[in-house]
Amino acid sequence: MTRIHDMGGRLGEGKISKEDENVKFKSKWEEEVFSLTIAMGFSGLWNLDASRFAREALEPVDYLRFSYFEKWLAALINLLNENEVISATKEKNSAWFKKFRKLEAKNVSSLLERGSPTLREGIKKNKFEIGEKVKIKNFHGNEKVSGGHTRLPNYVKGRTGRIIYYHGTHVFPDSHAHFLGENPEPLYSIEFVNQELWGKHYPFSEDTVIVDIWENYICEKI
Amino acid sequence: MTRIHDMGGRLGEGKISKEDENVKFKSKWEEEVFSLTIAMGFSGLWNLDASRFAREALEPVDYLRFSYFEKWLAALINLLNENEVISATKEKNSAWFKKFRKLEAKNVSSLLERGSPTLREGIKKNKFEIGEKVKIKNFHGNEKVSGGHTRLPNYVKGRTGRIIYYHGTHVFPDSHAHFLGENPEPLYSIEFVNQELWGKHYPFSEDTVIVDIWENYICEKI
Amino acid sequence: MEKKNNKYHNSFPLDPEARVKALKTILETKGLVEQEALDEILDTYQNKVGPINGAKLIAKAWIDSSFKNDLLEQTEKVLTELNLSGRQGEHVTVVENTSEIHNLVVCTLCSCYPWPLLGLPPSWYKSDAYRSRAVREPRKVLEEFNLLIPNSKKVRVWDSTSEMRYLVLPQQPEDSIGLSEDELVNWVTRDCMIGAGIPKRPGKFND
Amino acid sequence: MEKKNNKYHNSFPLDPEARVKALKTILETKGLVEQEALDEILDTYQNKVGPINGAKLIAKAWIDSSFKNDLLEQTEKVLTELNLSGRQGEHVTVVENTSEIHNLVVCTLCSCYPWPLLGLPPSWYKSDAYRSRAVREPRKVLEEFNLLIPNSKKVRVWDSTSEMRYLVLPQQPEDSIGLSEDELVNWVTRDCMIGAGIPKRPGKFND
Repeated sequence: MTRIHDMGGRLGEGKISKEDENVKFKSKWEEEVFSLTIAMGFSGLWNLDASRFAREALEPVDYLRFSYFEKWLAALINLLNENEVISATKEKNSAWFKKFRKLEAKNVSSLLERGSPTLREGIKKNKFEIGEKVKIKNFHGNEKVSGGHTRLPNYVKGRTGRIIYYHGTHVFPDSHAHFLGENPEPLYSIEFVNQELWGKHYPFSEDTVIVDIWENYICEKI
Repeated sequence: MTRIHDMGGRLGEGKISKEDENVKFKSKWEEEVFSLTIAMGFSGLWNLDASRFAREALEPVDYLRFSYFEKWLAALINLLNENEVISATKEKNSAWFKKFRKLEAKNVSSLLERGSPTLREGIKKNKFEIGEKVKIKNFHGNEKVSGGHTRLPNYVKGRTGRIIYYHGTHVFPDSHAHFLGENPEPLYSIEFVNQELWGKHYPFSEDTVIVDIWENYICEKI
Repeated sequence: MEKKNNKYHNSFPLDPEARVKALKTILETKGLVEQEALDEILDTYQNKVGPINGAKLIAKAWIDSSFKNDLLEQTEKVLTELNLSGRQGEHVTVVENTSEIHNLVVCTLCSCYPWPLLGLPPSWYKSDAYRSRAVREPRKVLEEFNLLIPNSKKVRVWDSTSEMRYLVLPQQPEDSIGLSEDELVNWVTRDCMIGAGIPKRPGKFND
Repeated sequence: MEKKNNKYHNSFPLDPEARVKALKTILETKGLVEQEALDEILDTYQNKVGPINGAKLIAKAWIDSSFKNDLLEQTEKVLTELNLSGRQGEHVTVVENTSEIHNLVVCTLCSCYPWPLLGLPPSWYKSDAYRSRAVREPRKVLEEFNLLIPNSKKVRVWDSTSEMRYLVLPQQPEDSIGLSEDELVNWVTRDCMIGAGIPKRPGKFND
């Protein structure tokens, strides 16, 4: 079960086209979508994983034909609707307004500099060690929420790779995106030989792809 | 490695919309795309598997936004270009014109009634028997042609199912689509329990999906 | 053997009408297609071939158990004899709905469909929504066709990945028992032979 | 826990300009956003944060092997000290290009990118073509950036699926050896810190 955003390795795309890369925003509305999305991201109504999910849950045809900031806009509208922000009034929703954290200009730089680190030290002992070969689950998708957010790309499912980094325990997106808690999981960088991923057609036996993988996406030691 | 057409189980689609289903073609150009495609299909320049491949090889965004007959049109143009039909002239390409089989009106009904059966009796002994459980390859895609046509849906890769029919040896699309011969392979109908395909979220333990699978898409007996 | 990334030009049929017209003119000028053949093809799928072909089979199977048995066990022999074989129906398997099993047919990879028995597929059968959802959540899809499958029934979805085509043999409705074959034909809708419907008393609009 | 199929309305931003304007008006009227904060956000990513941040790190690493060692081994400590941490760069791993290995960074699932070090990603980094092809045929992709990787070199593609961000430490070009840190900064292009380029003598247009 995948969604349209999970496109690593998908066939059929053409050449990479490079526009004028010094233009950061093509129009004023793109600037506004960007800054509104970042500002509302600090409101406490949702988190980064939830907003990623809102983007990838767009209908496939929309996901492919929308421009980057059109996707952001569609996702922002969906998040606002889902949280009933548009329809809320101070009179009817005083509790709601109390918990809302409005981003003030004076806090912008410190909040952006702090960001949202996802490392949670020492929450869980890692089962696997650097250097070990592990097999990735032929994953059915988010195990708690049917059709939910997940960060395991389709192209490594059922494949075997070697652990090259252990990053400590990190917030688990499959849980966090749906407000079911951070449930931190050991996070590894796992290196896959390209011929394991794409088959014997891949002409360079040394080339690899490295993917960051949370421990419960891993099936077993090989 | 999949293409955009391989969408079984993909999340994110909305409700099924039913248009006026008594309208077979919405416009004259749809009628023309349909009849031209069928007519050219008898020309001998390509086969059904090749024309399926021409449709699925469209760029993903086009595949999703084109209407059904727009996809047929784009594929027909690509097939004609690939075979240099548009640029051919009787003077320069007399050999080409000799091998071209023009569909004549008087042959239409008999050709449509005959169709293109794909059963090739007794070419190869089947390795597996009805009732046996088999595991499907976690397939990298067409094994002869990198990025080529294949008819194994992504959602059964690496899954285990039970053989319920054996259909005899049939033309193998992965080979035929690329004019590498018919190479017939034993063809089975394999039944997969939905919880094996979609995980424990699927609420009905008896429900199944049956997929037609050629023998060399199968990994092993379980 | 390595395929070029850009073997196919990806063309947008911005104005499909004009494009088809130009294409047809070129092919006609070169003498590669003839209008009469095109007309004959269209006439076949617009007027000659349609769900009535399948409906007649189903009605006969309901009243003639020996025919039903042949239809299920020797499908291709029966269809050839009745002149119901042909393009996109060269190989056919008939799957029977029972009180324990409901069958539904889809083609997730394109839109394979038994043309000689049902004509050309309806638009919903070709839609991305049907192709992606029918295998993953068939009961929700069937609900959208106003078909509630009891929890006790097993749902079997047939994904037509090969040249084998599937035709659903629906259960005969209780209140149609005793009717003649000709009357029964009108109960058999196209959708019920795909598994996306059940036979309905004529007059009840279904498709 | 079952998610509704249609939790999200799928809206087409037919006129994104008008939609954003309406949305912003609503949020402002309700007192949920303030213009000054929006301006400050834009100012940050338009004027304050950009590839120059990363370039300075690379130039310093080239001339100071102890700094290079720290940058590779204690990346987050170095970045925090230099005030180069922050949103979309909370966790960073620096990967070094050598004569044996070429590194390339992608995010196949969205467009994760080390904002505090490189600013916002270029459009090609966010494109479906780059996201789908970089992991499957990195050498062909690099060719489109005029980068021919010798067969003897290993290509390693980093798919940023977690909150870990990746910065490529390119090899210092032979003909830049001996230059000052300030001069070297101009050799380091944005693309070469993604792995889609190599450092270039200033004046050679790259990005």
